[in-house]
Amino acid sequence: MPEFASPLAIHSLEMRGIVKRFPGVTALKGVDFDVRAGEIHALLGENGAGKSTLMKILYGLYQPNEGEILLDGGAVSISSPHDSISRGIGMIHQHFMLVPSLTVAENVALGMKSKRGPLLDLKQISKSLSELSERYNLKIDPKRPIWQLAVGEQQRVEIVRALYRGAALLILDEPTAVLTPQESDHLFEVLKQMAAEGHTVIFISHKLQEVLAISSRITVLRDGSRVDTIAAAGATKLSLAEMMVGRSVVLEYEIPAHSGQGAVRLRLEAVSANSERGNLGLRCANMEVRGGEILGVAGVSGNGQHELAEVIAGMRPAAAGKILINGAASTNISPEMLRKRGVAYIPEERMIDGVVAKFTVAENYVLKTHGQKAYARGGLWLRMRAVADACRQAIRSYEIKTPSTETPIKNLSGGNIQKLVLARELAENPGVLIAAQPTRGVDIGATEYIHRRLLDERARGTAILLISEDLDEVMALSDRIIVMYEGQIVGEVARSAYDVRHIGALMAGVTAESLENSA
Amino acid sequence: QDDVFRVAAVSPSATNDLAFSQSMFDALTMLDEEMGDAFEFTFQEGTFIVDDAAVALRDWASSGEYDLVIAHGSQYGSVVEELANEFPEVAFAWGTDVNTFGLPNVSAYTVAAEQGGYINGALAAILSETGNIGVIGPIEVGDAKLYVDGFVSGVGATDPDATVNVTYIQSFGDVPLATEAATAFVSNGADVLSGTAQMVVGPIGVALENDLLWFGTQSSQAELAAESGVAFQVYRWDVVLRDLIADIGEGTLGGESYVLTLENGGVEMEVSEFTGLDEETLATVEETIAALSEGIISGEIVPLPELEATPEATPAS
Amino acid sequence: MNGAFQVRTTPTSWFRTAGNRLLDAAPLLISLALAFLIASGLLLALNVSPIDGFSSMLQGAFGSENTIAETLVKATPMLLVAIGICISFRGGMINVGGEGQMIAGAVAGITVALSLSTTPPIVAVPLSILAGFVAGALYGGLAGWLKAFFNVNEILSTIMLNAIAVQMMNYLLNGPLLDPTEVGVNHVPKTARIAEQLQIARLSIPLPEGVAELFSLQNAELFARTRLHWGLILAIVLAVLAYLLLWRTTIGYRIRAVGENERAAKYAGIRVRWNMVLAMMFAGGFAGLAGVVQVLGLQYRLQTDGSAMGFTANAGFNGIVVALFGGLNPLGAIPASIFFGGLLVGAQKMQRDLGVPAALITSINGMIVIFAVSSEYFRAMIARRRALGGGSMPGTQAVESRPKLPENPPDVIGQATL
Amino acid sequence: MNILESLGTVFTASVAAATLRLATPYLFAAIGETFGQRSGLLNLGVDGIMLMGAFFAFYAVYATGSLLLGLAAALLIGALLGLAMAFISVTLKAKQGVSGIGLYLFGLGMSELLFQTLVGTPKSVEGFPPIYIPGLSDIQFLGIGQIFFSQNILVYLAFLSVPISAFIFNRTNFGLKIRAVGQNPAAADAMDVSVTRIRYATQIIGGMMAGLAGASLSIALLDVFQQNLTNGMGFIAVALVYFGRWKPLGVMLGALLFSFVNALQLQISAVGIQIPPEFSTMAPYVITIIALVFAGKQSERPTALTVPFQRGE
Ligand SMILES: Nc1ncnc2c1ncn2[C@@H]1O[C@H](COP(=O)(O)OP(=O)(O)OP(=O)(O)O)[C@@H](O)[C@H]1O
Ligand SMILES: Nc1ncnc2c1ncn2[C@@H]1O[C@H](COP(=O)(O)OP(=O)(O)OP(=O)(O)O)[C@@H](O)[C@H]1O
Ligand SMILES: [Mg+2]
Ligand SMILES: [Mg+2]
Repeated sequence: MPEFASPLAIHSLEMRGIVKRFPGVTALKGVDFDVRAGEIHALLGENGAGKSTLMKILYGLYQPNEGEILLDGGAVSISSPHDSISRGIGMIHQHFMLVPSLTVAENVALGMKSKRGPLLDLKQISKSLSELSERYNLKIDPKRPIWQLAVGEQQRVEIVRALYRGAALLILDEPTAVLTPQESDHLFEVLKQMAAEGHTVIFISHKLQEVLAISSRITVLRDGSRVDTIAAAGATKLSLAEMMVGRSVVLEYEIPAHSGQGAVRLRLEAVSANSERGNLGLRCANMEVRGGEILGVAGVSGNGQHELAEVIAGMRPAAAGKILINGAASTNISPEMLRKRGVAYIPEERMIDGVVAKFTVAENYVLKTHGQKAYARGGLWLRMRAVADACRQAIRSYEIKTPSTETPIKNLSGGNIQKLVLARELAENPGVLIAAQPTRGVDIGATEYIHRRLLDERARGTAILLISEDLDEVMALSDRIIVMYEGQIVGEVARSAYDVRHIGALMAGVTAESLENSA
Repeated sequence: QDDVFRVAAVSPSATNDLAFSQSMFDALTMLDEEMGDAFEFTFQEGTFIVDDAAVALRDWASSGEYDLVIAHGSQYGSVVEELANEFPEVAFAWGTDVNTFGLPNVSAYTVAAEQGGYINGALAAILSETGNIGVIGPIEVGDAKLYVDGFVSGVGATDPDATVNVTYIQSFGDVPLATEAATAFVSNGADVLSGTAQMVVGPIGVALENDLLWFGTQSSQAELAAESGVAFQVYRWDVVLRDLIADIGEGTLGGESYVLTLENGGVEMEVSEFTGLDEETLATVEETIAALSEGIISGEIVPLPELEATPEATPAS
Repeated sequence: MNGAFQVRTTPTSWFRTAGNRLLDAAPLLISLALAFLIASGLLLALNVSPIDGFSSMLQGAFGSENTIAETLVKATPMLLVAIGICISFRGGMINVGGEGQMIAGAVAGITVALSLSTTPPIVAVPLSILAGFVAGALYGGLAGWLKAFFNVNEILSTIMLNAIAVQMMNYLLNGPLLDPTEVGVNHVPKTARIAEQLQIARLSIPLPEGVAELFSLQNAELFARTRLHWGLILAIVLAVLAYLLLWRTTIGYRIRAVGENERAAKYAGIRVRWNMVLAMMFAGGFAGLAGVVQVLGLQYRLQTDGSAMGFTANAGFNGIVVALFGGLNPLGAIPASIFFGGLLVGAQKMQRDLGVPAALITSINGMIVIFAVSSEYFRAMIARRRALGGGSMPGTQAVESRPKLPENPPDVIGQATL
Repeated sequence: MNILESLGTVFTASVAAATLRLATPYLFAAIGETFGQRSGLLNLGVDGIMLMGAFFAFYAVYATGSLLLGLAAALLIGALLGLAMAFISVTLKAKQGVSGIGLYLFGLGMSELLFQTLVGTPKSVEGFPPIYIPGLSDIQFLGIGQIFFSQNILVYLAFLSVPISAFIFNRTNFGLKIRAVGQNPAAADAMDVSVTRIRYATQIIGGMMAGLAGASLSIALLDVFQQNLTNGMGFIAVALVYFGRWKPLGVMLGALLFSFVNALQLQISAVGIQIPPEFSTMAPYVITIIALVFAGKQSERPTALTVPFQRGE
């Protein structure tokens, strides 16, 4: 008899004619949606299509303006997470619902009855957590505080917590956006196992091949309405993409081989840097990026890519080593100096490092350049019209969806926020571009667009460091790939030698040598 | 203009502070009871904010309804000066200070607090067994300073070996701090306490708790101090007010500066009716008060010689 | 709140917003009415007629030329402080140190004014005022510096610095700055009175022919023979300038960016720590101005009763309330300061006329503040209803939780904390 | 006298005892405020609640002579005002700084108004007596007896509240919810924790503690009530929460430091050492700041402090 709650069975769940209005937008325009016990049901759609909203309604975070929810045939009202949780519905949110300062066990204990009355019962919880992570082979350490965990680990915590709470129906909003192939594959194993045990899984994603890989049925939303629900069998990436976007889209890129001749724009010599956790997050990194070249950085999240990006961008002091931009020593100089030397940076956490959430689109567009003559008379008096015009220009050429230049940027979808950041960073024709997770959680349309822009930059002769946990992306775009593991660069692969298994192995910590030997 | 004498007064603290503001409020109430329909007064209390007092005073002055406008607090001086110039037909009185700004419609009043201070100090020196006495003051200004200095010199004159320590807690209202100041004295062997300003309600409690002796000033604190209380210097502003009412009645709006003294009865030594002292000690207390008052009035005793040095007010008529 | 990039409004939309403005005002008025209702209960309990009470309150606030002047006089220092508060809060610095900064400004200002008594006013007055601003800025900057470089919470440091400033003032007024004529043992701790010509001039507005008669004013100049002084004009002008500073200049842009999101600001090449200090220096500077203006325009000398209140009239704290009611927008602070000025002055009048205890007034003011600030909720509800075209729940704004919030969440400032 | 002697006369057991007494009201109030802030609520009205608590405790004792009724009265009014504050900042989502100042003004005025109408002039009451624990209280060594075993019950309660609150924060479900709600209300909400209920609870606890703080003045330490009895202690208490970085122990250290310097400066003038009083009065404030400059920098700030919670809608 396991300590944790055993799943309450859900045989069928149906949402009928769901309508949800927000100020300005109608997010859902009468959506029908249904899932059956034991199926993995994928929910597809572009940014702002309404996926998260539909699921938040199912989980009781939002209230629908119209429509009803039927559980096992009977109409139910789900007015708060309390109702959904007690009915066996669990949700893993796009932005994790974890308290950073608390430990894993504490996060799981949060909001649950304790066997010891008012007192916390972390021992018992830790015990059952280990049991669960055994059973689904999801490694977690109950005693670690969340802020110390990499995104992938945090997601495991979310899943285990849902299971611990006896979720029969599990909703995952863009779970793989932050995972590596290995992690994703592993997640799919877990999901399949759960489905096999009779759980129901709803699964939101922008990545078509994985949707095809694991789901039994697929529902596609397009701006607030359901396009269709189809069986995964027989569907293709292209057909799905066109259903989502409503037009045909390009999924493969033609990349002219790199001459390897361009001047070295970015050079790292034995650079080390500390991580939030205090230890050396980046260890003795050496690399060169030439103009007109894209250097891809592959690796499981939390293996030093974050530190690598930040130390180059001047957001994190280098503990040791040298950074050279166009040959000029640029170690530990201010972000502003770096900007002047032509370094641009697309940060991983767009809402934290990339933009000021409450500022308008226009204000964010000039975040780095507001002091320049073009935008400020005498570096002091802002030229409103100039700023607005420049921003409107960018909105047009980068196809950013926004009501106006005056909208607070937080009201844009991440994809559009990301496009604005891109526009801002490329505005100054940088010589070096660090792109960290440029398409995380961004839909196909936007992803395609961002990729094309990166390639244009490459063609322009920019040296690009592309850091991504999406291996397909790295392989699609980069001329070379370096792989990071535990803060070190453990291998470099030339485009000619790309091979998922090989790179995946390096990412998992298998050393290049041992690979040679095994080969 | 009817024959009712109307007074308006503004004061910083509350009228129930057992101290500065209450002394004026009590005086006005007393006159009100005496004169009945012939007298009325409005009182704005709790006006620590000088600007608020300015508004009140201007309001009264401009209304022309009041025969006398009183600014009871030395911080109101500048305001009075300005208004008196602007409303020459209105009679102003302010204190505690001696400065009439040379204006014919301003009376200044103050109190020779050092006199009662001296007597209290002498009594303290006599009654103290440990020869260790503590005094709690607010900030080193005005009648508070006079009282404390007088008290100290009274102790010195009576028992040169007695030690008297003074703590100015830099606040008129901080009861908790004043209380700990008193406790600090006690733990260092003081067996007699005194103090001035409204925060002394705390120290009085300390005196009670450790059955020490308490000497007060400004208003009578006999009831609160109960058996600890010995003697209190009480300000009798009604003495000044009577003069003012008379003068104003005769058409003199001011120009004089009044000082409450033992002589003119403006300073009154009250022996606590609740005191725990035994009969003959009480007798000595009364005798000492009588004798010292005598001496001070006659000028044999000068509580604060340094005061003489400084130009002071002409004694009240 | 991004005053900058205003979208141009068509006449029709202007009318709509005008209508909405009215709707927005309703909750405030209703809640104020509620506050007064409760206050009426208290008055009745002290058997005072509420009607008399509030009519004399209104009288005392806006009833006559003079009371209006007094209301504006009361508003002036609160407005100056509030301007600074707007800037510091926008910069993410919760400045509770207005009282101390006012004192710093006053002390510096009067020192200069006294030492320049012979120099021509055109030089001396601006110099004294500048001294006040600088001193306040330094004192405020101190708290900013402690926060930026030693991570000393500014709420804590400013509360402590208030107490320290008071003691400094007491010390100076008892010694170095003591009025030379205050020789007695029982001296009153005050500076000498500043020279006539260095006092900020009283403000009166010449009226066109006949107007005075029309409104039966005793003299042809409005506000003549009142205490209204040019400090008010100074404050209003500065409010406009501060608005421009915040939303039209790179300085304000940077301060706001740092306040909203330190990391993004840092990445954008903005010097975060310096801008923290700068925000506090502005806050302190304007509070310092409030201090020096009180001295040069009203009291003509600095005097202490041992506490701050006697001199600052609590403007250092009330300024915070004013700023928040003004929506942390210097322009909004102008009406807000006048409202509170009227409230405070009128309440005093009520105490005088009806002889109610000062304490009652204090507690009524407290309730009015609470009710007024609570009404925001209903305003937001109406605004949201409008946006949704009817229906749905009340609430301020959507908070779909984003990736973990930056350390000092924007909302702390945006939803105007303290 | 020379330095060493004066040191001897200055650092006495009675100073230590005074420190504990002075710290008591700050402790009650600051620990209470810590509950609120940990859950994301700033209450600047502490001083107002303290004053009301002080008056109600005083009046209950004055009228009935029962100390327990006094405590009950303080707790009750504290709870009520806490509830009011919760309604204003949680349900009505009012700007917490302003509503706090409003509450302060209300308490300041109302306590004095009631005092004037019900009591009149300051009267003293028979407050909690010091508890002498036979044996312990007589320990002469370092004045241990005087310092630790001769205080009144509320002093002990105040210091007891430190470990208790620490235990609640770290070892109980309630404490876990408080921390979660203060750090990431959305997450807590998604995990079926009622942000509203928790914040109401902490605010009411804070109110009751503030009420106790007032009572500790009016019926234990001073045994008297007067207009504005607390003289702004409540604001210092709020500052001490930041000093203690939201940890009960830290808050206690802050309260002790502040009170110690205060006791010291009183003792200094009590033994007749001449220092300009302005400077000695200034000392506690200066030293508190300096101490924080040298204190460690990391702190677990409740990220949602003063941010009203609003579910997705
Ligand atoms: N909290 C909110 N407040 C206002 N509007 C919202 C809110 N949440 C969603 N919307 C609106 O509803 C639409 C659907 O949003 P939703 O988050 O469901 O999109 P999505 O399909 O999850 O997009 P993404 O792929 O970016 O996650 C959005 O375009 C947005 O305009
Ligand atoms: N607080 C908000 N106010 C208004 N709209 C919001 C808010 N939060 C989210 N939205 C809307 O929700 C939609 C999707 O929100 P969501 O958080 O899913 O974006 P996202 O997933 O980061 O976008 P993307 O999928 O492109 O990365 C956005 O289009 C945005 O307009
Ligand atoms: Mg989404
Ligand atoms: Mg998304």
